[in-house]
Amino acid sequence: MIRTALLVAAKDLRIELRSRVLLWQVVPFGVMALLLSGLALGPAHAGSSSAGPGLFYLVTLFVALLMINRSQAIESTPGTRASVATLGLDPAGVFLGKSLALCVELWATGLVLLAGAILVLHTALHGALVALPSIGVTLAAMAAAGTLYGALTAGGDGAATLLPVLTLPAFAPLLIAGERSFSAALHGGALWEWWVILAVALVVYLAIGVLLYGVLEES
Amino acid sequence: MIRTALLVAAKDLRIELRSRVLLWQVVPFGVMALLLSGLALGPAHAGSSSAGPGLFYLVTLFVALLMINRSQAIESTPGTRASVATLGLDPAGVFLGKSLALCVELWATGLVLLAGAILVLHTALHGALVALPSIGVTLAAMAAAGTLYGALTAGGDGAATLLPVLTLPAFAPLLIAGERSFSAALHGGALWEWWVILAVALVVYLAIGVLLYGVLEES
Amino acid sequence: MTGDIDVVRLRDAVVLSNGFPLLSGVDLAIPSGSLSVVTGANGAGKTSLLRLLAGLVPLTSGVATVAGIDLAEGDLRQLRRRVGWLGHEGSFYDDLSVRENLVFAARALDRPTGEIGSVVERVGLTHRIDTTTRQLSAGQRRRLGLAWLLLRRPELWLLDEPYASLDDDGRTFFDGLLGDVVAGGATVVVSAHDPLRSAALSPRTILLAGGRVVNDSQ
Amino acid sequence: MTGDIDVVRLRDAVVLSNGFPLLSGVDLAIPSGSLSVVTGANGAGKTSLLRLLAGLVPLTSGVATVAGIDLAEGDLRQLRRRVGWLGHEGSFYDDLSVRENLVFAARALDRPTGEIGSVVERVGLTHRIDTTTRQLSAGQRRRLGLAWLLLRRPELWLLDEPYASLDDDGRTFFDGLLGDVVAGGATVVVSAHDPLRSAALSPRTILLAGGRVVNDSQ
Amino acid sequence: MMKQLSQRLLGPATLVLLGLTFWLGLWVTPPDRVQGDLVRLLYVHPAIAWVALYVSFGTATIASALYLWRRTRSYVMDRIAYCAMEVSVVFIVLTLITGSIWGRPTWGVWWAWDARLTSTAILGVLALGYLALRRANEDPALRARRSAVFAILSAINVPIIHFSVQWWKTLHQGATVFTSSRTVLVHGSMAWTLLFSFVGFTLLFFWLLRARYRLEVKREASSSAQLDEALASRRSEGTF
Ligand code: HEM
Ligand SMILES: Nc1ncnc2c1ncn2[C@@H]1O[C@H](COP(=O)(O)OP(=O)(O)OP(=O)(O)O)[C@@H](O)[C@H]1O
Ligand SMILES: Nc1ncnc2c1ncn2[C@@H]1O[C@H](COP(=O)(O)OP(=O)(O)OP(=O)(O)O)[C@@H](O)[C@H]1O
Ligand SMILES: [Mg+2]
Ligand SMILES: [Mg+2]
Repeated sequence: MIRTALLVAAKDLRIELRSRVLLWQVVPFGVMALLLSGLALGPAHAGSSSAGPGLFYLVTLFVALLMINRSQAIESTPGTRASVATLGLDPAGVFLGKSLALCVELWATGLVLLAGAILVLHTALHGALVALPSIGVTLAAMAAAGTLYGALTAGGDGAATLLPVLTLPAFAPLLIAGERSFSAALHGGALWEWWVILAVALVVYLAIGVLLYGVLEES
Repeated sequence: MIRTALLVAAKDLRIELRSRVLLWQVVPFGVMALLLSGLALGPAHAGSSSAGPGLFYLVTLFVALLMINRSQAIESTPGTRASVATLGLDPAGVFLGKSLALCVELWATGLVLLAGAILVLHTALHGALVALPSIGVTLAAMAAAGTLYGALTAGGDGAATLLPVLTLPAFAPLLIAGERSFSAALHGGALWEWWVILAVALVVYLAIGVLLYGVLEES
Repeated sequence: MTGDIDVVRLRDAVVLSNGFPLLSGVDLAIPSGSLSVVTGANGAGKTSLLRLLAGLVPLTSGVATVAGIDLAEGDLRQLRRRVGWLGHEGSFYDDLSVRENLVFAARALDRPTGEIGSVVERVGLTHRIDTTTRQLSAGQRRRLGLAWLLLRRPELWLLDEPYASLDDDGRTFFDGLLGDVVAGGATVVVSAHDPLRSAALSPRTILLAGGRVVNDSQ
Repeated sequence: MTGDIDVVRLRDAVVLSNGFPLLSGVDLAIPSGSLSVVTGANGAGKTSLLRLLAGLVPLTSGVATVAGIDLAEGDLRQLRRRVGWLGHEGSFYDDLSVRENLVFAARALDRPTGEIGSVVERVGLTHRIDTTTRQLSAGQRRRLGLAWLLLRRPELWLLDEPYASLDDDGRTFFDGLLGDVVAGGATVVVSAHDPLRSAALSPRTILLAGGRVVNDSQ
Repeated sequence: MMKQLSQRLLGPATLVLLGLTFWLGLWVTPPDRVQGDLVRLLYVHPAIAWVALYVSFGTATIASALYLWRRTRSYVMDRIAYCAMEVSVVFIVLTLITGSIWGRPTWGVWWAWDARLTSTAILGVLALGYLALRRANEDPALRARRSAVFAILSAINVPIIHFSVQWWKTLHQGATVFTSSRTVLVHGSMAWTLLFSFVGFTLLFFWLLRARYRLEVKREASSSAQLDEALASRRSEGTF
């Protein structure tokens, strides 16, 4: 399982490095969206640092959707699916591998966006650093959930548009918990309980993925 | 030109009706995004109706991105591009037709989202009705700009991810003007100037599209 | 109809893609109303040559005129209107049915939609006329591609491996069609790995290797 | 190896797609170590039959066992590991090079990556080994598909129109390969519109029409 | 015999109980001191919400789990899950509507960023997502597996909704009917009416579920009749 996971993760990351979609397209999109959200809400709301965590996560969410989409698109050219299916890879390993690659990419993007939030939304640097571990866990949970939901929608027509509908509600609790723990890090407050919720979510998604990913794959 | 436009618009709308991507996938996505934005910003911000127009446009923006993406995806299966290219359709007509179809779809989605904003974000019904024409123009301008940028990014790898990067900056002025005129409709204020800006933007995008769409198409 | 006698005229035509020469200097003249078959090993450049002639890839250097239009400077859209293209993946709007795709093409070309029934009949897709294109089998897609061309009646037919995935009937029909087309004065350039079957057709054979012409039966 | 003598055993196999019967009741038994060619008109159901055998489309009704695994109830993943599939679009990870794709396959199958060089040599892609798959020509993709299969050495080879877009050399190589594979005890089912060329091969011919077997040379 | 009888009685029992609820709720029970006649929504909204969350979503989830478990795997389970989820959409929408109607006079707004309200709306989107997912997958086995997994993943939301009132301490009414001490905080005729409404709406759910299930079976049967025709016409292809 672990070998398959590493193999798949390496393959996904190599494809990303090759095509540079992340560097050139997703990250600028995130930064742009951050600026626009600030604009759309008007100076009164955006400037107030209490909106910072919310906006940060909202933008991260949309960026994550793009990346999940891409992570599935790699697998779903007509021929690829059939050829790779006949390799008979261990589904649990594929799930872990794709989650891992997605997680690494999300972390990289998250760091850039966090820097953006500090610069653009006046989020306090110190608070952001304190929030870093919780952000890491939130993004990891998003990667696992995203991979799961990505497989759920793979192959069908209009997968690219079905994915966000199914994924967004699943991300809602993650988003809330992440936002609250970020806010707590900024303004003081209990960090522990959110941490626990996030860690539990991560473990639950990983467990479900390892157990059920095979069931989701196209037969 | 007009004949081609109608032909292309009818084709795009028929494909949408056939696949129901809009109804089943994009609209729920918009509703979900509205709910989540409200959540991410927390009750304090979301409840205050001054955030209503901003959130409405922010969500519309993301929905529009999905729809532009889909509008281009229709044209870009490997064979389609070549076969259709050899029909030698008038590019100005293609541009107008695709914009028209996109505009109709955006209007339909916009109405649903507006209803959502009224219910969920406590946007005043009366103000929303006053803002309706300006929303209509903003969405039309988005459709035109989106079609233009869609063609710009078509065909290359990772079109789905390149598109937002290019489109977002172009949408920024529309977003601001739309938001301001919506706010003005809600809280009183000068409607005229924003109206003029939006109408000018629409005309400019249409003009550029009619003149330059042919240049953008893959040679 | 062009004023030229040669529909295609290439001199030292080079096509680069990411720095790799798909075509490395092709000299070729194809007279109007002729039938030519382009052959060569895999990767020799057959598809690239046909795509160049259809105006689907840009010319990097050299001189190329197709149907009287200069590929480097002329109006490519004008050119594309006059050529017909049948590719490896002859696909159209996947979500539309056979009929809807052809109606779209007919409208776009200002042709009466009444012809569609008979064209579909000729390519043997009548029983699938309301099937979504996505659901067609490989050969049926190819046949739809032929129907699309029959409707368009272009001046220059560029067909990339038309035999592939057609069944016996399909190939016989196709050979007959080629004969008619050439007899009607249009020009046909086909890429193929097999020789054409019909004894009635005696095409010129152009052999490519390494992105240029190495042998020409003419 | 299976305990069975027949690698494929279908009784009244029906496959529906959106209510349309791709296969309308196929009865077929294919013994291990044999070579069969499936033919039939466009849309007869050749591709569908091969996809069924590869575990890529679900059986709707009837009984089907492939390599000892029941298609309705058995472990399809287990089955897929034992079959090799070469489709109309033999595509892999488009952004990876020929070598990287094969390394991925080898690692996934716990095969030494040392074989790759010789496999690529055999299919004649050595000069393109570091080219991105996306940039390969149609025939080169087909050859990469063969390399992928050579690396996997499956028990049951399912090849959908393997001749299409292969050049003459490629076909000769392919016929030789088929001979070796069958001699090695594996089973091969090929769909084709042309008869196989090699005189040394005398395959059984299964004729499909309307989604079922209408003639069987055996 | 018993089964038939209970099935035959399901419809009438539903009608009687709901009729009783409305009669008691509208005419017999007294208006509330604080809420006035608005309190009568108490006999509609909580019961509908209960059905939406626990009865219908629960049915769909359990049926899905039973489908995924190899020993109980059958399309019956898949069909039950599907039909229950469809009915669930209706009840979630009704919950939102009755809640909004209640919220307007009591909170002064149709909607608030309350955790329970938002999570209920999200559950609605999830249920719609379930239906969309079914549409997007055509192969019955794959569709059944995928939608079962999705239903189970979505069910995580139900406890969140339930505990949201405690966790976030927000606007929405805390537990009144089912408190942890299991003592009902209302009395007399109100308690009876409440009981009838819960049982009545629960029966209504099963009635709707049964009707929907039968329709689904009929649809599948008619498509299997079409199948023979489709097979015949397919077989005749190419044999001229
Ligand atoms: C759109 C607005 C509303 C929504 C979406 C909504 C949703 C719900 C849900 C999902 C439940 C079931 C919770 C559970 O059993 O775990 C519930 C129960 C209940 N709701 Fe609402 N509600 C709304 C508005 C209101 C309003 C305005 C009131 C009264 C002022 C109200 C009073 C109650 C009561 C009394 C219960 C039963 C509580 C219990 O015993 O647990 N709701 N609601
Ligand atoms: N960017 C690139 N780098 C390297 N090689 C490339 C690149 N793009 C294309 N090629 C090569 O160019 C050739 C393209 O040839 P083309 O598709 O025209 O061949 P063909 O004659 O149609 O072959 P087939 O018979 O296989 O269809 C192939 O050898 C391909 O590998
Ligand atoms: N949903 C559908 N409705 C109607 N017809 C369908 C549907 N799905 C597939 N078909 C038909 O089923 C057949 C599929 O056949 P298949 O692809 O197996 O043919 P084939 O023998 O491989 O043909 P070819 O030689 O063209 O490759 C085609 O006739 C296709 O039109
Ligand atoms: Mg080629
Ligand atoms: Mg086929």
